[in-house]
Amino acid sequence: MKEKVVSKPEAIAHIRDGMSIMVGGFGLVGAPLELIDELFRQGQRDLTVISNNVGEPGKGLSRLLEAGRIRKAIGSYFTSNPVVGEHALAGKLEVELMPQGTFTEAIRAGGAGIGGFYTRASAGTQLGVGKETKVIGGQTYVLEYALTADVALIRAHKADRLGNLVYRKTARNFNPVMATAAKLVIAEVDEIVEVGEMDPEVIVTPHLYVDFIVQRGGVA
Amino acid sequence: MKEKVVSKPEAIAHIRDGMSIMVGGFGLVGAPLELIDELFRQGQRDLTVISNNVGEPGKGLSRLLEAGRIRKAIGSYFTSNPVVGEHALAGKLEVELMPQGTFTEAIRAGGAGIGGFYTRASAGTQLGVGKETKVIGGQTYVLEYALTADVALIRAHKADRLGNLVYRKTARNFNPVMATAAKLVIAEVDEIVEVGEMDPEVIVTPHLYVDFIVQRGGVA
Amino acid sequence: MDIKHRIAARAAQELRDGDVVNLGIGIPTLVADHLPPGVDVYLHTENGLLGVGPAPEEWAVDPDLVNASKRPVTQTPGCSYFASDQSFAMIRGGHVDVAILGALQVDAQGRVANWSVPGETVLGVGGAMDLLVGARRVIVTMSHITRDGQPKIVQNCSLPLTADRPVDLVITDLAVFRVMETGLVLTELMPGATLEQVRRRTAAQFEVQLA
Amino acid sequence: MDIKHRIAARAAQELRDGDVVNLGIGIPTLVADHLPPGVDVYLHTENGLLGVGPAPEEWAVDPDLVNASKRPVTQTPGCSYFASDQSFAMIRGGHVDVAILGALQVDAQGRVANWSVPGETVLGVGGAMDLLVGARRVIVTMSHITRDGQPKIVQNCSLPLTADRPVDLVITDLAVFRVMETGLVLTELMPGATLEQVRRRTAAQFEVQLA
Repeated sequence: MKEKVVSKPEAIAHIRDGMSIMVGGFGLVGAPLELIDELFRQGQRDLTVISNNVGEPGKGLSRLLEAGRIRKAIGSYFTSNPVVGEHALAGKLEVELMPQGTFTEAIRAGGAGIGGFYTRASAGTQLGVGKETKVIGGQTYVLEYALTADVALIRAHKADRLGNLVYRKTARNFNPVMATAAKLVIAEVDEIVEVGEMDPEVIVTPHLYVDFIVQRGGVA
Repeated sequence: MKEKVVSKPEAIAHIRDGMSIMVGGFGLVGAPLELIDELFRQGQRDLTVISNNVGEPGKGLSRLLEAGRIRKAIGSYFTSNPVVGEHALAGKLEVELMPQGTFTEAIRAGGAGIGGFYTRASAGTQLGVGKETKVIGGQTYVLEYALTADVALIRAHKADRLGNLVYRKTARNFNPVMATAAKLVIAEVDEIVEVGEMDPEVIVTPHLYVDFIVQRGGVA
Repeated sequence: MDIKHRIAARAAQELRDGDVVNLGIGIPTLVADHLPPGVDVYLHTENGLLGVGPAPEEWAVDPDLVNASKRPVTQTPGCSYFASDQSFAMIRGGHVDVAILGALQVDAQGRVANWSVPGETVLGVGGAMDLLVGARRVIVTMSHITRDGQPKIVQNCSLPLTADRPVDLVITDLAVFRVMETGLVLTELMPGATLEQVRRRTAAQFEVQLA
Repeated sequence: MDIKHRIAARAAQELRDGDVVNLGIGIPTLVADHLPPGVDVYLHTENGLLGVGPAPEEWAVDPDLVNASKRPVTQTPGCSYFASDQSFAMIRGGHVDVAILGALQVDAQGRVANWSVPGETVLGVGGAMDLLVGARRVIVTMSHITRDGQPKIVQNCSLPLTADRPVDLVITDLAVFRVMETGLVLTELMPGATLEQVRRRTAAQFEVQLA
């Protein structure tokens, strides 16, 4: 059996300058805050961040943004972090805004080998401008393409040593889908159990999606 | 609270001649065999059946096929039931064959408000002939449209009275996705429990997808 | 009852027993307090919960349990948790019966602008576009005019539209409009409001069909 | 060891510790019996299980637990169950490391025909097309010739192709071919087979690069 449980520094050292990174969490809820802190400590820059929000001022991913280390942000709701708007207006940050359903569906497509899909969301609006459309069943749909990343940083509740994951309440959010769509997936978890201790009917993320497991509160 | 637990005859009486019906199950495993029996008993005809297989000779959906009550079958693998091939060759049955991944993804699209999607499966093959294609990232993808139905007959292990469902082992298969893609969803279950008895973290089909619940072995 | 609660109470009358309802930020969150007796609804929040309960006491706050406004909530019996992709599959796929949301502007066709104010540093759309195209029925609750006295119901929105699909019902502190093929139809005046008032504070054409 | 097991054993040598592997019907199902020591693989079956174990004793058969051939199987520790849409998301999305499957024909470019025989009443494609486009690595195991002595490795398939993507490796009772940019490359002879034999029973052009 491959050893997937590693230290935070080991896991995050796989991230290099210029990479694209998916980061789970709805605001700070369900965000892999310890992995983000380690990424802040290690100093990688020129990152493309795919995340629904980009933290909150002074917290989570916003620390990387404030330090000028994020080149581009792809997400759906940066309203809760005015730093994003300020950096975007100042030309220091490229921003790609998507409807939240399109955002999460594009990530699912990336993980599921779907090249693109048609959604009604954004048809006839500013966010749909310049996008290919198609009339299906009398309604206008917008073509959206799959979204993938080099690395996904996700937060789960429990892992077994193979990498099977379960989540807790609304901290689940974007984490399971992001686990499917990146070349390398690192999960920050509250608890690690032995193989066979998790009920196979309730595993949300099967182990084939997970490369590394990091125990929260572990040695930095 | 709306009463969703009904008798088999009541549930199946919602099906009318000419309707399209999704039916869960991988072969007979996870197929709602009691609902199918009741449908056989009630006599509806001219049906379009969306099902991975169409039962096995003399069993499950094949009984309806053999009685000439299925007009069209949409699925991926009729190999295990030669009756399908015979009826198709004799011009008594219209058949639409899809790669299994495309079949299940088209149903997901139908349930998820996705009008269509691009998949690599069937590109450059007989099953892709006449379908719109698109080159994405240097590879040819085939456009497939969403699949929906008037009614879905599914099989689950347990339901609560609201209609939340969990499944058992590989009897899960197409059931959860079909539960999302029909106007009316009827679930045949082994056991019905009270609201609040199911762990909210492990529910596979949330109750908003389920219209009626039928207890297996109940009065016909 | 203050005016926000009166708007919310009117919206609550639109709900039917068993409805799955998604409530937006602001007035919509108050709707849950005004359900008619015998009407059980199931609150859906797009961050991944069907069966949202009221805000907890401070001692009972669970940091992993929030609604789409990131406020602490509770869970109700029969609830379920799911991931964002599944949550938006429900929304886009027409499995949410009613979405109740706020708006910055509504046009004469009943289309809504509620996600962007050009020039402001606020950048976000969230689930607004998905809810507007996907919910079976959409109800807007809002104040009839802006804080500085400008009409919010306008012939054409000056702000960017959220969807090309019109909503079904608009409820303000002054009036209720149903959205028909022909556009806005004033069907009710809120208690104390006059037709004259509504005409003065509305910058869009509308029909009048008061009961 | 009979010839089917010898083919399966050769295929098993291609697997690496930790691989997620999908096994087709026939010879591929035998691969699990021949894993080299120290190599743990996880068997994926497209009907919704990662972590397929061997067939059970008759008394232990669970009717709800089958593989893609609808045969009873068991579950292994660390396994998980999921629905068909999720299973094919894994397959198409490149999360299955190796698919091992049978073929009716393989062409000179390494493309496979394995789903349809025109004129027969057998109608089915199942997961074959998805596995061929989605698995990171595809290995074909098959007899070198048909039962009536016809070559199965042919310049152009007379049967309908399963995918436009070539496979990576073809293992028969006579030989192992790697599929390169240029087409088939014979890299190994199976014990007892000769190059002459392989040439005589193969109807496609191939390079020879025996070690």
